[in-house]
Amino acid sequence: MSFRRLSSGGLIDRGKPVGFTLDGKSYKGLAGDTLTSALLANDVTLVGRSFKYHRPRGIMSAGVEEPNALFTLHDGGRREANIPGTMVELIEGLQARTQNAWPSVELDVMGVNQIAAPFFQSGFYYKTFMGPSKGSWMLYEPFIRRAAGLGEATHDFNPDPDRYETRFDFCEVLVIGSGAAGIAAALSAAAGGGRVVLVEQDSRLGGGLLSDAAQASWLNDRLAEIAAAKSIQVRTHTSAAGVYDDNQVVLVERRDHARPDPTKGQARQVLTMMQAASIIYATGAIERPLVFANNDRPGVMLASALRTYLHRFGVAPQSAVIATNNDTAYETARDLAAAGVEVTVVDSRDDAALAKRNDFRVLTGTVVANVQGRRALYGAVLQGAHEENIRCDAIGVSGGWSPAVHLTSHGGIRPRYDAAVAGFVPGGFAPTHFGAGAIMGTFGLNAAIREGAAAGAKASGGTGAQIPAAIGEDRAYSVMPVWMPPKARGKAFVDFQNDVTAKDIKIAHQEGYHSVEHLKRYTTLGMGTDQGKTSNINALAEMAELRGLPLEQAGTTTFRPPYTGVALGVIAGRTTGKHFRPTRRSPLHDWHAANGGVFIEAGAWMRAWYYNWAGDSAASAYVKEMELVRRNVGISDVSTLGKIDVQGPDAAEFLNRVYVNGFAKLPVGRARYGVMLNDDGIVLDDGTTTRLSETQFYMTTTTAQAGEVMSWLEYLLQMHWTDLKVHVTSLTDEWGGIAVSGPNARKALELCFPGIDVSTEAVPYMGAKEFTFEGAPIRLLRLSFSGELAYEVHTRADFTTALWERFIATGKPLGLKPYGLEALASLRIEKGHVAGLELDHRNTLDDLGLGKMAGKEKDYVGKALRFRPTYQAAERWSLVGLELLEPEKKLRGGAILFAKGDEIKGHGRGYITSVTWSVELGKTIALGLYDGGLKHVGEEIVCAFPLKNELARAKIVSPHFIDPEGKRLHA
Amino acid sequence: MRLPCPHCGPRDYSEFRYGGDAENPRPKHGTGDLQAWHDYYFVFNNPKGPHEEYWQHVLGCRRWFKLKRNTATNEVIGVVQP
Amino acid sequence: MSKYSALALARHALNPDLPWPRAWRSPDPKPSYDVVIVGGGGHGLSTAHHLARYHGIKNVAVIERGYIGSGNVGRNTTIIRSNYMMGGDTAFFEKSLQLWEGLSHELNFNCMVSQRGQIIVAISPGQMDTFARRGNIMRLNGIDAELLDPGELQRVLPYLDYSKDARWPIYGAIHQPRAGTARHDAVAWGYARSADSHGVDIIENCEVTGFVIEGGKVTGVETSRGRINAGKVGIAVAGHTSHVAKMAGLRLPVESHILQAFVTEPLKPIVDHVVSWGAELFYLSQSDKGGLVFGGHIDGFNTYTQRGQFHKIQSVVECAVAFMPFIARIRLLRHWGGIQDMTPDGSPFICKTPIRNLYLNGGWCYQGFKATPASGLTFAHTIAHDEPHELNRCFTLDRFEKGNEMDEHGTGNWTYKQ
Amino acid sequence: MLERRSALADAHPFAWAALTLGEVRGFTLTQAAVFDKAAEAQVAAVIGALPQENTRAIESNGRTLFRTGPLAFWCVGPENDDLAAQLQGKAIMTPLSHSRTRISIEGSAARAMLAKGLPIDLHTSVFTPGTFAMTGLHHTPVLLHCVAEARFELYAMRTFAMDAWEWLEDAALEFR
Repeated sequence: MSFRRLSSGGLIDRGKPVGFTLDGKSYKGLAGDTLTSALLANDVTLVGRSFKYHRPRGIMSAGVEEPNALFTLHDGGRREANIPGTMVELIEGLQARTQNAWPSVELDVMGVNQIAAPFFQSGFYYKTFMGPSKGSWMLYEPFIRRAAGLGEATHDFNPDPDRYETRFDFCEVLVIGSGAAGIAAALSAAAGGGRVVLVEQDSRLGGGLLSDAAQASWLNDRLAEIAAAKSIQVRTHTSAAGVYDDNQVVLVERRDHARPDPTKGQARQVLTMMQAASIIYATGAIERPLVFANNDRPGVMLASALRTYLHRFGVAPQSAVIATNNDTAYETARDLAAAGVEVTVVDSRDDAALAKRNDFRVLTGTVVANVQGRRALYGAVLQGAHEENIRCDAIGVSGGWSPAVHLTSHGGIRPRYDAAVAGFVPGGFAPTHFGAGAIMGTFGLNAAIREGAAAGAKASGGTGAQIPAAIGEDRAYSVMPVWMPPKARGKAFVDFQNDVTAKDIKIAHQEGYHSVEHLKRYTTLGMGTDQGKTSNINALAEMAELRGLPLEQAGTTTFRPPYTGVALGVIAGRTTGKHFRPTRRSPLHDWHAANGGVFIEAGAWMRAWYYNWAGDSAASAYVKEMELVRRNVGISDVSTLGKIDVQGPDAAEFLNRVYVNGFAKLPVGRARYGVMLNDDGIVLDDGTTTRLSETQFYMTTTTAQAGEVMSWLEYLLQMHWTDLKVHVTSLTDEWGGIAVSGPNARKALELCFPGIDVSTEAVPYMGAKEFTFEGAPIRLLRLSFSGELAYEVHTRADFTTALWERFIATGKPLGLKPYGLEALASLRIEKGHVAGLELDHRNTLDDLGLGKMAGKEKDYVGKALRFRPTYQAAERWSLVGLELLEPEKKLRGGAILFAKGDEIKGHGRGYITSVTWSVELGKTIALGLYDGGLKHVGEEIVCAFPLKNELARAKIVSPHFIDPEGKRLHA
Repeated sequence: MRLPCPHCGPRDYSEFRYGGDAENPRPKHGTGDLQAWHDYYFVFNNPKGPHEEYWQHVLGCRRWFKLKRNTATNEVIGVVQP
Repeated sequence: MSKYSALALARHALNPDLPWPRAWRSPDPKPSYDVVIVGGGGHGLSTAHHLARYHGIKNVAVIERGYIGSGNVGRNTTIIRSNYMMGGDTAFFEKSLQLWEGLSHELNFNCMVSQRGQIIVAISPGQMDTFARRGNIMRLNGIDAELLDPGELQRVLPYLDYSKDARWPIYGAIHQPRAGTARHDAVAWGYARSADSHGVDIIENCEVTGFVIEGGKVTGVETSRGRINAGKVGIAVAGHTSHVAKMAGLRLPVESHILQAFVTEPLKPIVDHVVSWGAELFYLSQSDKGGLVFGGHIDGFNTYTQRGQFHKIQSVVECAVAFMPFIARIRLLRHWGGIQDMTPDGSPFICKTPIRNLYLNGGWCYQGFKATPASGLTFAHTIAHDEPHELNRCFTLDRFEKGNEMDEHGTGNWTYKQ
Repeated sequence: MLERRSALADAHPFAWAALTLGEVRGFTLTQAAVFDKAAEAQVAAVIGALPQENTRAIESNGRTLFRTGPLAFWCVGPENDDLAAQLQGKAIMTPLSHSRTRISIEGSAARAMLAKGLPIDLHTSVFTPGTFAMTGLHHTPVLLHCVAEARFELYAMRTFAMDAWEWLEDAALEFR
């Protein structure tokens, strides 16, 4: 029996027992316990095995810095690994498991590693596992991987059933940390009247004060004031994970203790992106362990942790040795002694005065050199002025304090070494950042309160408030660091979680891995889940001594966000699953869904891929739908096309500049196909633009490039051509579009729009007509993507469904039906219209056979760079049509093209972009790019698809497979 | 990062799209030879320090603006008035 | 160079007082070298190794502002692959992968080259076609590649979201079995140790402050530790290329952008491949130490700060959770940024410059790490012979004037979109 | 008359104690843009005072007016508002009534729910009645207008309206 629950004291409720299990064994804790305090209360001190050597490990701390006491919690989709028990609030039925040990932490077979330990010195894996042959690492890696890693994330890959939220928030003053300094800062800042947010990673406010019973009344009075202050918002269970540019602070709140119900929309964790006008860091300090032989034995704990377990949880050992090099540990000793613990203080400082004014034994000029006991310690071996062994249940160590500067360095300001503190303090602050308390190396309570109040005043730009002094006088703080371990047998650990010893650091030094980053990367120091909160300084200091440099010259380490681990789930929040990215729907979406339309994702859009009237798969349906258009008439949803309103006195001049072909003289009521280049001379987009009046144009773009083109036009007008009086507005959402295509397209229009003259005289090819039909404005454009007689009928979005249904109803006698994206894309291949994979930011006008469109005289965007030498080379890969010559075979997109007789290797002479079955020609056809392009019309080539070991012969033809002279368009 | 939209005021970075280097003067439309356009479009100062660049408040008012920002610190210096 | 081996380890294990030799010396700069390499990153050190070992040029200094490997060689997500389809790229990156395969032996330093395979998942039929084109080119150039249909993919990667709730469905994937990962720091240290053993001076904490140029010819560099004369000078400082080249009066088709990287807590093995997603740029693998290492797209605006925007962090993590939902409860341990050269077409430079005897290696965009061995080989050749190796002929500075861009992914000529 | 169909025709409005989600139909949204202040004055002459602040809407002759750009306005009037005709020739008029879906969000939880998606300061002391912001929700542009202390109108792009609605519904769950 070493640790036990005291009959009184602590902030736990002895009336409320809480049941939990560890490795299946049942225990009882109390409401207010953490997992580790409950385990100590049950005298469970061996809770894990170490990473590399599988040494027995216990509980070292009472906070976020815990390197050893890591557990796996829950199961199934809720399973999570590597959770520090010090941060787990005990809830009824909690299932915890120890890690990295088999079959159990008591007898872990991998413990044999300890025998081979000398082999596993730092960097050993860089020096071996290379033989016998080249690929040998692949033989060793599986074993290394299985040995490495800490906990197990999941067995079954079940998704996490819990819910996570993200939110934005704003405040004037953000105070991080709620110890004496943070509390004073918040109260003082609140006097400024602005919004003050006080965040605390622990389950309750108070920080270090919670481990100091003497300050209980001061704390309670302040908490009452905070509760009363309207402008202060308190967030417990909330850690500041990172500080980003312009004071965006990411806060993560844990709500597990409240047992949130995802089906009720309750989140397990909430991530707040806090935009703070100013930030006060009151993050305190973390006690450092001392480095000596076997300093990792269960029972060796931070002195401050013993004090926390005593005051917060009423848990203490029977007897303890407190090993220190500074003053704060005496408070722990005093409190433990008062609680009836048999205490001996071992102080490395040789100052007899220290011994006097205490009512417990103090041995000065003495250090703990080694530890007795393996799975649980039973004694300390002393060296120095007093060479003796002392029996004890616990060794509380205090190597001084490391200010928690992590967040302050996220902004790129490096910490500065302060010899008086024997630790790193913030290297400086941005104008809106402030620090108070232990983080500044201010360890006196009243000094911290004064510092906090001052920071609160500055941060809020107000006068601040007077904060009452804490109980008692500040004691002076002095520390005399000893970095090197005393000579003794046994491993002296620096980084407990990654099993990095003082010897490993010595080896890194011998081999020249001197810089802090080399040291960390070579030894893996500080790379564990605790991010080296307890180990960094001790390691840096040892390296500095080995190099014979003062610590400040040996460099510091950069702290990267997050301060503590953050579940990926809460960073993503609800932006996952079907909400991962927004879904864009055509005005006809609901009709397609209700009438046999099958959707396919096209960028953000959901588009009707095919309709089940034609078949039950795209492959079977699209041919029927193509036949419908080639032989009769079909309608298709083209609402996704980009549409842009271009208006103003200079609209024509503007379009004349952005399109390679002329638009200045386009007559009112006529449409024109246009192509745009980027400045670099590469094709940006194509589409048709209709002149509605002298000063108004209706532009359409491809679905894919709509957003890019809109921004591009705005950019040119707002940043460069400011002299042009033109205004552009996106109409993509305002207008729906219906393509009516096929020999019977005009009949379909006549049936749908009785009394409207749609004759070829009234609406010639590339003609446009505006009219109102039953209250709906209509823009009728005679354009064809399919190569048939075809129209695009545009109307306002809300009317589109009714108009579409009208076409379906009135077109019934003709046999009019809808056709989807697959057929649309295939029809255009037959016609040789470029799209999708042909417009891939690599092709020039000439590559696509559009060179002749460009105005010789006129200027247009991209003209200069279009004429770069290679872009004008005679032999370029340019657009061709292909006909499959071996019907039993397949053509596939992505096939590589070779000339007949070429050796089938290398990069070929081109590739296939798009393939379809041609209902017109009754064969498989394709579009592709081929070296020299149409110069090779009539030649037989080879299409290679080695991924499927396929070779197919094809013939190069014009890409205009059907109606090359365009009779049907003008019909 | 917060960027100063000239119309809407300071807004979160997520509302903006980057428009690239604004230090190279764009040749006037219809002027400039291949070399001039090459140097404008393909070659950059890319300074470690104050840098002029284009941004658009694309989820907001859709204003484009020229911003001066320190690339060594991400500190916004201000909107460059045309 | 004392040989590393299991035996050597045993010797040191049995005799704890036997000290290990330094991995590389820490010499003071000599007044003059035949070749000075500016930049002690993977590429600079690899170049020095190749110069000293294969070109007999041993009077070489590698000058590093901080500590070697402090740049992107120690900040990347450690992926190696050779799935390139542009003429000038395919052979170069395949050569690089072949050098990776022998690297641990070449350097007698275990770089933990793990050929666990890379699988890229397609979210549309069109994407499958572009993957097929790439895979076909690979196969036609003797590089391994295979297509996986959704069924095969689900057997290999059971943990992806194949459900109806997925925003984008899965149409299949392309797999390069020989692709994988390597231990990034080991690459810098291994090349340094080897170069050092062949007589190269590796000079850390020495910043280049200017170039000595006489009559259009470089003759040395000014540094924080004084002038160092040099017959030839090679720049290999990707991330800060413009910044350094400016000292030689050069303006380049390069902008500096931040690419962020992420690692989770260490876990027992769960992800056995390098897995990438076609929905948005996203790639993830599990390190031998157990952490899930992943990354995405650049933040997308010029910066030299190594701090990323949280908005970008979110969008990358959203990819992770949407793509492999089981990951939600795993905790992010660290994220960091590297400053990367971005070029208009996404391809690098290994070439001569307008200044005689000054050579440039940079513009690596996303592919610096995987290119490290071949980059050193071809840059060393270019410096030694004053003309490019056949593998880096296309990586020239004048390709934009000529219209010879190498836009591997068809993103278009925008540095910040590449 | 052809029947109008809203993008939210299949959505399910709800009214809970803390939160009400619905759609406002039957309005006319017209964009008016000019090239200089003189032309702006002409517009004012027709429709009355124009808002001078970029972040506050004003009510004028039965219309709500937003200054959406240095020289551009959104005018939200009753159904069949013929503003476009009235201003023909005086300004560049672009009818946008079908472009935006108008979602009403009301209740004590409205601000907390919106804060989950909008990167703007929605505190009652900052986003007061009359205030509006053009910002982003779930990667898409929206205009949020604070109509009253606890009532907001969100103008979402029509083609993203259902997506925004589903996002809001999900965000609202915890306030049921």
